Amino acid sequence: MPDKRMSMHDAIATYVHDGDSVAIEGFTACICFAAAHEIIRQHRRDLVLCRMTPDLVYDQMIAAGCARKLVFSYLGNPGVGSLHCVRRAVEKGIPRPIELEEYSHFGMVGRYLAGAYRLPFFPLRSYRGSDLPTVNPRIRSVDSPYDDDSVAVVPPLHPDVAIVHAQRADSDGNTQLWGLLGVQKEVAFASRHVVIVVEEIVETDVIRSDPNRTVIPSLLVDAVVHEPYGTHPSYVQGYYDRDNTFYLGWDGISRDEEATQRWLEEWVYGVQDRAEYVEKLGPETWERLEPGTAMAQPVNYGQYN
Amino acid sequence: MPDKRMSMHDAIATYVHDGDSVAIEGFTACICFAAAHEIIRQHRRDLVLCRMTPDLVYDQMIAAGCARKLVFSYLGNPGVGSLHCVRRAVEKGIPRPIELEEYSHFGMVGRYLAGAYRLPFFPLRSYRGSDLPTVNPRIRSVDSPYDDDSVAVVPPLHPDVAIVHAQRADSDGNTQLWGLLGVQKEVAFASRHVVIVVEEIVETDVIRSDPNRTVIPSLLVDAVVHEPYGTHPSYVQGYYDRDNTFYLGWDGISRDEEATQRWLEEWVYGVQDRAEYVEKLGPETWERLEPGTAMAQPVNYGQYN
Amino acid sequence: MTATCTPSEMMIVAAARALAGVRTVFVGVGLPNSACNLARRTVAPHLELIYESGVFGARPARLPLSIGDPTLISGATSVCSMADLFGLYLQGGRVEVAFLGGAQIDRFGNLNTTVIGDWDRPKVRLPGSGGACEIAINARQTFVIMRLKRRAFVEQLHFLTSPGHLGGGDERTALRFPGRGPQLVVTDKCIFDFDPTTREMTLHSLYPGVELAEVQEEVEWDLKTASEVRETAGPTDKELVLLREELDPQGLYR
Amino acid sequence: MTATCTPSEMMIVAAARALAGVRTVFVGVGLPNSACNLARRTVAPHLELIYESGVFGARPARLPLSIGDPTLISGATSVCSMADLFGLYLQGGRVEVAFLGGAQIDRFGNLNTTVIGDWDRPKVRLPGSGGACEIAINARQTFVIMRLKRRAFVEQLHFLTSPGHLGGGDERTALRFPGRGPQLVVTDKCIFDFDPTTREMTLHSLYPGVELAEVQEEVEWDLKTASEVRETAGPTDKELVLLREELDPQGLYR
Repeated sequence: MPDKRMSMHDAIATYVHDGDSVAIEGFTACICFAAAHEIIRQHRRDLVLCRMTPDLVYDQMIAAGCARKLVFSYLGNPGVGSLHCVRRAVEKGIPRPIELEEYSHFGMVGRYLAGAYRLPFFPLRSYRGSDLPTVNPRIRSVDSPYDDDSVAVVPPLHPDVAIVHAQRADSDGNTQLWGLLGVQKEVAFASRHVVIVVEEIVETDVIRSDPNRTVIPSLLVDAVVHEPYGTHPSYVQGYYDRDNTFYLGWDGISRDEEATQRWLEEWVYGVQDRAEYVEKLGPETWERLEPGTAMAQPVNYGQYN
Repeated sequence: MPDKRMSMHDAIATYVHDGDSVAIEGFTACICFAAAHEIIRQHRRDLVLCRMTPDLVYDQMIAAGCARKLVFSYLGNPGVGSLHCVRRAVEKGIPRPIELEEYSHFGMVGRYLAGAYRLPFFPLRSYRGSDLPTVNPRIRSVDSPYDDDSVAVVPPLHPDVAIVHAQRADSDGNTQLWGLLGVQKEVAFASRHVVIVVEEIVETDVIRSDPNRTVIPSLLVDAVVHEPYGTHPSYVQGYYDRDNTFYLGWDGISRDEEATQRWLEEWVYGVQDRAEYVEKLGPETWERLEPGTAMAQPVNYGQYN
Repeated sequence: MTATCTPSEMMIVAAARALAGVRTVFVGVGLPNSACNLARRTVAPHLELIYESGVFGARPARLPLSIGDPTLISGATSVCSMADLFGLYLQGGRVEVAFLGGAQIDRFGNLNTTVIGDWDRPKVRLPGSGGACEIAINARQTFVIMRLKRRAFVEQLHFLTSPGHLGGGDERTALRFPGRGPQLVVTDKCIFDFDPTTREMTLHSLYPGVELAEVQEEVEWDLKTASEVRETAGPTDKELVLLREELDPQGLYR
Repeated sequence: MTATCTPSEMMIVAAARALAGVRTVFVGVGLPNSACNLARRTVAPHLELIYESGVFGARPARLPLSIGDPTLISGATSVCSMADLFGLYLQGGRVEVAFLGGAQIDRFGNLNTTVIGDWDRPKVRLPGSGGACEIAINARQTFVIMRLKRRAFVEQLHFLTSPGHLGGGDERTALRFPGRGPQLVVTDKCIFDFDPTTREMTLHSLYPGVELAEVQEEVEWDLKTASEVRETAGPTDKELVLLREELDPQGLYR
């Protein structure tokens, strides 16, 4: 079995290039900040960032000047308010102007589905009566060949690279995910390259003991990065909690351009890798974010020989 | 929490009527023969039977004269050969002629998806160059609004009732399934009524301990039937094996119309319910079909309070 | 008998009552979330919460800050992909009521959550649609929760993100929208519903102590009112106790 | 050195060799299954089997009777819904090689698995497409395994279930088929490939001891042959030992 393990540094150096379209997905959960910070450290430029909810992860990358374009459906700090760095780029062109390609959530899901299913379009019941199609010509409609009904359609999205965080994978990249599934499966099947980042590397036997839990097969995977706590301030179900204090605190930091740059200096450029970031946050943070135990009830697949 | 438990007799009496379109799905696994036999015992007529692989379950219902039409994609005894009862109906009109509406596997999946997604059609890359559209006018095509590409489409399928077998559910109908998933989720969401049949009724806490394993939410479910061994000669992953001996033996029985009717007399009309069928098969059968244990490795969802 | 309460509490109570008998509600965090939890303890015992993050039947052990909070997953009935959530649950017609809000709303319940000013040269760039556009079209009905402010209840939206009744009348039916659109607008001063024919927003009831003039003051257009504008019944002691002692002990929404 | 073997064994060996270096194969039960297992032990160590039942990376502990056998699930790398299998794996372009068969095949590799006689008044009703129609269109390439019989290798199909090269030439490209179509036909007497220009089935090699005349005898149309028809190399001892002692000890496919 091929061993695809790599350091985050090497995975980013190998699979993320200036001008690439990059999708770091994960809906609230499993957002790989570790990969975003490494991309910032390696000074990638002119990226087309794809993500349903840009969240703090792209707010930081945009503040660092990595992106020329954003493909998205919701620009907010969930439960808190605005993404101030994105707003500065959109409203004032700081640090550089950014192009927006805007959808609704289901529209973004549909773009990934069309990409993953290799379809010319994906149909959905949305957008009619909305102004969104007037600012995004890629949102079109198709008539039903069965009656006088018609539906909106979106075109396939094929990111150059998807970076997908999950709980566990084997060294070949067979990946298991639980809790919120987001569009992790769809973005992986839609993308040209896939980098898997996990909290734990496990033996293939662990994966094979529960094949229904495998969301991404090794077949799609180019690199496997072992990066514990790699999603902070996001979270991984069963491993650590979302750092809501950080999300609330980012509102204050990100309102001020200089404070934002100082934060990037200290927490991104100022550390060598995720391990140093984790150590810098210190044990009290990880104690605070430690969840209790709630095990899934066992299931038997049975032995058939 | 509502308690939707019912006997198989009452579930069929309540939710399956003459002339209904009925989908008893399950790809090789989880095929609910118990429901089919009860439908035969209750002498339902003129049913439109929907199923990707009619299998022995519809071969028996068609031999019993329950159906006027078949909507399907593969008419075979898997790994064995023909479905002789279906062939007698199609080739000779015995016991009655049957109308065929024919698709490919992905076409049937697409029909359920369109139904479940409430779309006017589902697009897929199939059928071009094939004669299937010439014998099924429901298979059409749609042009892409983005380029000169075009794709085949199929219309939604909304069975009057879906009968879905699975490993376990709570009494409200929250259902968990593992092993082959087939189109069990899609057919449930596409159908007007849903009858769930399970090997085990469990406490809701068991379901809630592993929410990613829940394939069908109680929201869709009209009735929950507790019917151990309800799929024999099909199988339920981790509970019992497929009775391949029966599938091989059916080839001989079903070739002969009288032998088939004698079998129905003895094993369907001749027993009062599934419990009696299970007892009649005897302990040695169930020992023979007993699988070994292969537990899924545990996962932790974490406690967050 | 009626106890005194804050406008936020009154909003939560009013929204909760509107959920009487409802089985499935599509919900976000904040006030709507509290309203649903209150409804489950009072008028809608079988109410199940659906979150766009992919959660059905959540049993949160704490107040979630976001709709993706891990406390919504552990102990939930079902957690699915977003494709399934939007495709099978929402578009599949399984959502009875959805709560929506926005920066701007017009007289027909159309909503703007995208931008203040031009989309190309925005004065204020807002979050955008998220799931709101398809929710507004597919949910069987929607309830809007917004604080009453003149800059929010406007004559003309800067951008129409999520369709309400569009130009009014039967425009939704003409466009074959599966859902019936906005049925209720719950504010911190009053409750609006929509005229069955024109679909124009209509003042239904005023919270205790609120004057009609205050309401018109905060609405840009010439407001239609019901033949007789009633006073909204204040929260019962039971509702307030549940809210303050069980659902929102920290008083986040007081 | 070459050992004697049955036609079935020769078919399995020939099909296995054609999988050299392949990573993903879409497979059914029977001969193709044995061919894949043999290939994994010889020319394609990283070969992963994909079954239309929804299984990727199966590790069967016994010979499966059907593609939905529970022994294919326990210990597999991934088991998914049929929507995912056909949508993400097959149509998504992840299948390198797929095995197909049929009751009838024509000179361009088009297949009939639907009916003998008229579809409306069938002489023999066959199983139908199953997944074959979309497999024939989407798999990057397909290998056909069929016993050579004059009633099977026909001038004119009674029904075209699964498109091969259609009328030949570049008709597949004109229809924008993602896959390249049939590349090989493995029979119990010989192996055919397809002319790179006309896409017509062409005799590539004869099994040891088989005469050209026997082959033409079993083909309805006037058969094209390669400039020099070679003899297929018989199975090696290693191949036969693996096949007889490990993969098919009961000799089901002997």
